[in-house]
Amino acid sequence: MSEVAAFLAHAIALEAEAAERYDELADAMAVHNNEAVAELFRKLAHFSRLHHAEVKEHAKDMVLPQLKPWEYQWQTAEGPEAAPVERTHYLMTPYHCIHLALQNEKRGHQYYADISYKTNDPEVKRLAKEFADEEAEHVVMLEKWAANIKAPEPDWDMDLDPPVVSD
Amino acid sequence: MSGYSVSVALTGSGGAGAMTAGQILLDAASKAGFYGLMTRSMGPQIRGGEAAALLRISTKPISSLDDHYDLLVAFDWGNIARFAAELPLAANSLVLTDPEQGEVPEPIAVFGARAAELPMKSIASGIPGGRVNMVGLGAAAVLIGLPLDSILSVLTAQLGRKGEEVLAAATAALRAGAEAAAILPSVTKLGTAPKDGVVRWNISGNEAAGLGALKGGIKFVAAYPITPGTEVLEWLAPALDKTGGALVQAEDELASINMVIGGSFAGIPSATATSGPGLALMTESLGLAVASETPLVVVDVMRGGPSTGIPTKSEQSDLNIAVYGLHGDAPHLVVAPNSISDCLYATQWAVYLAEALQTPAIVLSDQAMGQARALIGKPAESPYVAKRLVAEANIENYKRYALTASGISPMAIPGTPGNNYVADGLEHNERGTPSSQASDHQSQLDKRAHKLDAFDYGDLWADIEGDAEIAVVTWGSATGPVQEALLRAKAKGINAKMISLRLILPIQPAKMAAALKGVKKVLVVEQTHSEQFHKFLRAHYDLPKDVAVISQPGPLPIRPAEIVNRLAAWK
Amino acid sequence: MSGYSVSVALTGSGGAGAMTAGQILLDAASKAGFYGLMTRSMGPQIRGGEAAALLRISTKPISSLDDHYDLLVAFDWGNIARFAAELPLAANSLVLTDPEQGEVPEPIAVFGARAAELPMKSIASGIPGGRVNMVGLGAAAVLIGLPLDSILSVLTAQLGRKGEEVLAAATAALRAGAEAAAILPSVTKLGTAPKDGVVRWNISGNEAAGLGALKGGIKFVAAYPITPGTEVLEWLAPALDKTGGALVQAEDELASINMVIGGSFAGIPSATATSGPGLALMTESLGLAVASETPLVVVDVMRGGPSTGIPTKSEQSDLNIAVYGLHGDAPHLVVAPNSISDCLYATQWAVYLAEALQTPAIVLSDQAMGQARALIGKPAESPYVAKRLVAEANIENYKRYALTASGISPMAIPGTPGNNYVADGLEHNERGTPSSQASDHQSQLDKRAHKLDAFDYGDLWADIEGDAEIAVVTWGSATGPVQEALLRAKAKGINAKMISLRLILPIQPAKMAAALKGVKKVLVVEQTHSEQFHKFLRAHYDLPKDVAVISQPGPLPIRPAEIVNRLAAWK
Amino acid sequence: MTVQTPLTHQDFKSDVKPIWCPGCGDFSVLSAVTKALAELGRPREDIAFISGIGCSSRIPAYTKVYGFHGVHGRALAIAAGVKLARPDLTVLAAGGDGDGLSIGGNHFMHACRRNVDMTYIVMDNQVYGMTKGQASPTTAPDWCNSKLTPEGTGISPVEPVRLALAAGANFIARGFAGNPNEVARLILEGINHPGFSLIHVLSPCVTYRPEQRDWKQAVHASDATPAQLIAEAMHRLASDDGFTTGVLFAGNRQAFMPPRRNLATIADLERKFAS
Amino acid sequence: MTVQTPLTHQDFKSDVKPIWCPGCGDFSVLSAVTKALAELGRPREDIAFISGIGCSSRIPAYTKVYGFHGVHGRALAIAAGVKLARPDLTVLAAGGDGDGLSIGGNHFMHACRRNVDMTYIVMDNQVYGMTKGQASPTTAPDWCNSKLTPEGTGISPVEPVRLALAAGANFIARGFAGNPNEVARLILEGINHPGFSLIHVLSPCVTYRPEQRDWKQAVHASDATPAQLIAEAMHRLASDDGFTTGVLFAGNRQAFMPPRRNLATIADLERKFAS
Ligand SMILES: Cc1ncc(C[n+]2csc(CCOP(=O)(O)OP(=O)(O)O)c2C)c(N)n1
Ligand SMILES: Cc1ncc(C[n+]2csc(CCOP(=O)(O)OP(=O)(O)O)c2C)c(N)n1
Ligand code: SF4
Ligand code: SF4
Ligand SMILES: [Mg+2]
Ligand SMILES: [Mg+2]
Repeated sequence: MSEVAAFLAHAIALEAEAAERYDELADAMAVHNNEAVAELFRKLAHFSRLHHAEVKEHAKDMVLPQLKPWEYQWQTAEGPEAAPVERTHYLMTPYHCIHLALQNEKRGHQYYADISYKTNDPEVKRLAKEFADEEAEHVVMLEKWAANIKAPEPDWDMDLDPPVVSD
Repeated sequence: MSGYSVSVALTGSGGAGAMTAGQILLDAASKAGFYGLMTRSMGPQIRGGEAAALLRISTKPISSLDDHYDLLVAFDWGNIARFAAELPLAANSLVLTDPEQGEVPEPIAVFGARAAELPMKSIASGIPGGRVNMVGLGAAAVLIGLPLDSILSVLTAQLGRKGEEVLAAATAALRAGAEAAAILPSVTKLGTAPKDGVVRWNISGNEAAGLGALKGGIKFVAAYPITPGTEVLEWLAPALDKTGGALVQAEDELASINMVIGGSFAGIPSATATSGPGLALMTESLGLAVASETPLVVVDVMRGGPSTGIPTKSEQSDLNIAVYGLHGDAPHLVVAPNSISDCLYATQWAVYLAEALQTPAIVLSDQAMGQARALIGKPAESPYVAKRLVAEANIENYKRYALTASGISPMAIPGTPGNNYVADGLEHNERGTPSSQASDHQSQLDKRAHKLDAFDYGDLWADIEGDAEIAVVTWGSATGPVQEALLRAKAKGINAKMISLRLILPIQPAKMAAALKGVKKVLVVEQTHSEQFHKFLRAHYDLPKDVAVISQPGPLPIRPAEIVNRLAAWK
Repeated sequence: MSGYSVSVALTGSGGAGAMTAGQILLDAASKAGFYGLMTRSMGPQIRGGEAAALLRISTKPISSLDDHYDLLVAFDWGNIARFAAELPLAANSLVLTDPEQGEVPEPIAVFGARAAELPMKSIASGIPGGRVNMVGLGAAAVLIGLPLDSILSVLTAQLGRKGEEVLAAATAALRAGAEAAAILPSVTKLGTAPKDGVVRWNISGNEAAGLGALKGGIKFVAAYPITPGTEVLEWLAPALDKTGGALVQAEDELASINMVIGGSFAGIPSATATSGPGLALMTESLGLAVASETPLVVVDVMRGGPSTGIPTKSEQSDLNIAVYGLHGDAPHLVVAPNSISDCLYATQWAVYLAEALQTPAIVLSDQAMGQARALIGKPAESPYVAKRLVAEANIENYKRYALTASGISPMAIPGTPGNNYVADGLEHNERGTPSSQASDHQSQLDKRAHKLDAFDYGDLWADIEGDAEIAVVTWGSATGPVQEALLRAKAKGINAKMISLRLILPIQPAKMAAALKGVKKVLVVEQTHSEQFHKFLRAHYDLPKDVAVISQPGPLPIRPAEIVNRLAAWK
Repeated sequence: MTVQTPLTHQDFKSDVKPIWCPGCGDFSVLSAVTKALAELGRPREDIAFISGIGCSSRIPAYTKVYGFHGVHGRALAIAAGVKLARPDLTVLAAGGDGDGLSIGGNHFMHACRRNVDMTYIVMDNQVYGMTKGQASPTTAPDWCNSKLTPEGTGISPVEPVRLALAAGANFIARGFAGNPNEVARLILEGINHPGFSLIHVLSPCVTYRPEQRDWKQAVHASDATPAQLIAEAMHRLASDDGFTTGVLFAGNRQAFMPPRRNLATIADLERKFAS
Repeated sequence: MTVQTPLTHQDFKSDVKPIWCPGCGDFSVLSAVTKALAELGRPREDIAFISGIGCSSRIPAYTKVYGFHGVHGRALAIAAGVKLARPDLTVLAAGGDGDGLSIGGNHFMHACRRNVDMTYIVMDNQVYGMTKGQASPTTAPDWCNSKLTPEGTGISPVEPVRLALAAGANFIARGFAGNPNEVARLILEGINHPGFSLIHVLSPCVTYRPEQRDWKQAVHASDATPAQLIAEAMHRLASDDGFTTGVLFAGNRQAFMPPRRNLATIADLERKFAS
């Protein structure tokens, strides 16, 4: 990727996808009465939105390419920081939540690090490096956070009650 | 409230284990020699939704939930507003809450019951592997006076195979809850368990219906899953497999009912189970079963309607479609169990009747009976088993639809030499050849109506209790509250007779007239919005002038107090 | 018999052309200024089966077949036993037979009518291209006093394009028959045709229902063919195509009713037509229309039941399924035309009601009206056209199922900005979001029942004629014989009131009470085996103590004489 | 013991006279069925013949075996019920293109998939005969003689054999009513092949599709041996003109039949409820 | 006149919170639908989204367009009615493998054949989620976790895309919920392709089929350009493993839509009755 605009368009989408996914997960947890994790996801969504705003700020005077969702050039199926839906569980604990976020941030870091390594465009290289560093900070922060959370009991996902049927 | 029972609700969400705790409590009550009943109410989420286990434990067999819960143990308050209406509390009820979960929310607070706090979550977290529901369960047991031993023995039986550790954790949590309960305000306590020597069964209405079908002789089931009928099938699938029968999952209800018709035509007693939307899809082919005189049984576990409605809640509003839902003049059987144990008897009887009368029988159960579990005395054996009037081999000029005195014609089963015939849903003559002649139509219509009308259904057509100038006429799961209400009314000096119809179709005018002899006033009790049962009674029976109706749609159950009040007001 | 009409039956098999002759006779009667009615009866063969054209020609508008045929012209006797019961003859009736076809067979001879011979076949064979049915037709015209000119002009109009030769042959055969008739015994003759200046329509009930649907505003029809509903569709298919609408043939009735739901949801008044078996398949989705408040119209042209039954014969036995056939509490509309011309009015009204009330309407027609052709005065215009209460654009916080005073909520039509919502068959709150709460269920059940109950149906709910202490309560195609019977009874000094219900659902208790005021005795007249209408009346209305019932299944029509006799016996 | 003389195809004809129009292809199918049954050699009482509603669906009454003339579209479901409940019977089903592919399409698809051992004869005349000539799922889009679709349906027809293959049928053959002896052979092969067998028979409706009298010229026998692999059959059918007769596919999937076991008594099951 | 800013996919999400289990693939399908609609660029009110009954069928309520949550199995019939009555609307339908292929199988087959211009998303999790995990028509025969078929169904699954091809669908694609952006593209292509489009989406049920979390490893994108001839598509699908994603077939049949004409008034028609 060699164009700054394209790079920023991706960065914006990356954060947007991450935030939306966190919102979605927060809602899902709330519906499943897992308020503690819902709140964490909301917080994570908030951070993603802050970053989203930051990146947008970078691009404010630029005309960005209007990419369709499937035109993004990630190596992954979704934006690198979007939490994989299938890695969630209604009984998941804050511990899982933070670790999930950590994985997301690590992928984010990897994404930017890759670009900064591979790109020939100096401006993109600079920005990618900057973003990668920022993601690295997030990783460190989340790692600290994770360290303070007690691991759940091994049977954290045990639900003695049967699933509900409806319709 | 009633003096011989205690009602407990356990609520919680997201894996708190309210249902499991309720289940253990019921099992323990059984172990300790009590009777009991448990229903449930749940949110729409597949997993982790809010759930309530609603129990009543008693020293006598019981047929209904009580008007109120004596004890509500709330593990948390997630979405409580959604089913607060199903959790009525009295002033002297106790709400046990976890202080971590905050204030008692408005929809519960309005009942004005007493409240007490128990830090269930923190107690549980102090125990390795400890779970909040076990803490609450321990407290509940102590509060209602259920021996802890009985719970421990259930735990041992159920958790034993999960290993020592799990069992130890549960036991510790249970004990911790029990200890903590010592300082809590008191709650109505259970009396002494009856030492009646009666073997207790712990069974749901849906399981009972499955068992009834099996005992009646059903060997082949084809079905399509639907809430709340699925559990009938879930019980039957392995049961049939083990006992030489078979259950097949069909592509839809049109297929399942026709597979059942095929199985029965082939000589094997056959059945299916469904709920309202599925029954609606079956009516065309039920007409075929009527016209072709093919016996079969459909268990309809009713849920809230119309349309997809409220799949997880109970209502009696499929009465109309069960009775009148077939096009043309299509006489058939409708049998309605009026208790969880009667789900067994009535279904078994329905199999017998369907086979004897070569006609389809609809068993109208409902979610309230089907998905509730009861502790009952082991049901007595019933003599009703499938016995079809079959044709011997090589009958000369065999007439499948011969006009006989009883209206029942010997049915040739494939494999029987010499009697091959073609069953037909077109109007036909005695041989089965299609005919549009007025005389054939008249005589076959007469025949099909007559065989049902002329049959002797004995006393089973209705359960009649008491004798008085007031009669409460009811059916199905509304019967339980009526029975309890009449007991209470009696205690207040109000006498009333109960007539609970088991045989909805065919109608029994002579028997009803006899049952209503001397009755001046009738109270009809049912769970529909449009008074379906009342209208049905008016259509087919002569009621006294003075008729009152309690007709309320689901999902709230009919409470005995409402009936008592109505009777008292009449007095 | 009646003094103002003559009844003629033309029978024959295997291409004898009885139906064609009947059709020409009816057209000619119309040309000559008479009123009339023609039904048919046919064997099961697809082609070449035995057929009877059953006509009554009259100087006044008529609503029913007569008790007997004055003239039976039998081209041959093929399989006559199959519908002899449909051909009642009186002692002074005349049976015109072809000597080549042998003796008058037993099932016809039993009536004891006069017989005369006419060698139709040999006369026909003497004329190049001559046909036996034209010979018979000529004779019949002369016998009943229908001017031959009128037949000739019909022939010219119909056969003209087939070429001179064909027309000449037909004319010659007709004249030959007419001449030969001169020496035959006389038959009741038609009076003078009324010169009332009324434009005559020649229309079948099924065509009238199609026209009613179109005039009511139906623009989209999805359907699956079934006897005897198909002709409604056959008329509508080109009619819709020409007037900017569309008819689509669906894969089955489950598809057709759901396509109709889709079309209506999308804002286009939509309908389907079917018969009993198809209606049975639609009931689940009719419940969806009720719950989702989607207007639509289903025309059910009833045939003999149960099951496949007697597809080509009439019966009123889908009353039960139409009224009660939906699972759950599912209030809806049931409208029943009571004459061929009312097939137009009632269907048009049903479209109007369904759209106004956002609910499904079932129109209960039957084979006797649907497949009969009548000569009637051109129907007056009716003011009823589809008008739905729709939501304007961009309503803030739009609630599709808002609780309103009338119970009717403005419906947002796709394409309307700002009001997107999801229609649902699950119980829901006002917005349409699924809810299993007791309060939402109660209020939406109330709403759906209330909107129907509160609506003003005006006088159209029933046709009421006369005033007396005896009332004949009836519906649908049974009304015609009742009307005729009451005229005859009056002539005998027996007064009776007729109440013919057009609006079957929702029930109209206040209006019925008013109609029954002063009535001491009620005679219920219907065409079912199990007294479906009588039971329906008992369930929902207060009838006087003294109730008698004439309830007879198809395929024989109810004859006026039977009703007169019953009334006379009561006197 | 008396020696049983083998039954002839006449012994499989009943004394009920068909209501079919003279010239209808269904007469030949009836003859093919009786011939196949005579060759099969099972007693009449061990055969169940199930149908739906339509001209073609009247066929069981004209044979002398146990039969069921059910409701429109459900023949295969009844037939499956018969076979699943009574595995000892030989089960045939028959009906029209409307009965089997329009209203009965779902059961068709699932019967192919479920692979219960039975033989289904679709008497295809590309029209609804019984109800006076409407278009069916096999009708060409430009056939304009139905009052319901006076401008033609505008919808591509389905090819039953292709659909059956995609849905998983285990034996697929096509025959032509004008060659009843070949149809008889196909039916017998279908009966003898395990699992669900489809016999698609082109059976002219002389009343509503008189042009089908010309089918005689169009049909041609398949010159290939039956495909045994789905992929191969798919490939062949992709270029089929709809008039190839013969066995088109003979798969080797096992027929579906729940086992019958006796592992417990009802009393054993009841003990689980005692607490 | 105010300038309309284009709607984003968020504008197509409603405020109703899904009841789906966290982790369910259906969340991603929802996201794909909203993204496709945003790219489509039509106003919300011009879209109708129809479903049946099942977990997946709850999807319309979570979008902000006109929707209909009908009864089990009938989504395609309602959707066809909407489009046939209102050709101006963009019509989507969605539902599960049970809704679409078991009880709804007949409408599926006939929708493919009828080729009304609409797009159908089958959210396939090879199980009945909503009713507690029974086998569906796409379930492997040896899956034993349903209480109704504790020994497995013993029945071969149908492959929806193959069936659709045999039945005549005009556009067939397969996607995987784990790649919602690709699914969005497929849906948009389906909408833009005339006639009936099937988007078969592998959408894991984490509750009853937790092993489907591993589908991520199994799916692979098709490397071929979409087949345009049925024969070619048949050939390719014959060897498909069920996990190939992308557009599998893009035919060129004309969409079905009865013409709307004004050739007569009702009064004109009435005149025919006057004699
Ligand atoms: C539920 C239902 N819908 C419609 C009908 C009317 N009907 C009877 S036979 C038939 C179609 C017959 O066509 P097909 O199956 O091709 O048989 P054919 O007469 O051509 O042999 C229809 C639509 C019915 N009997 N039942
Ligand atoms: C007529 C009818 N039969 C059965 C049901 C019960 N039912 C509801 S959803 C469902 C199956 C859902 O499976 P699927 O369509 O695969 O959706 P999923 O939940 O897996 O997304 C069934 C059988 C019903 N609602 N209506
Ligand atoms: S209408 Fe056609 S299919 Fe029916 S019997 Fe006549 S020729 Fe055969
Ligand atoms: S049960 Fe399965 S399909 Fe349903 S919401 Fe949960 S994960 Fe999704
Ligand atoms: Mg046909
Ligand atoms: Mg599924």
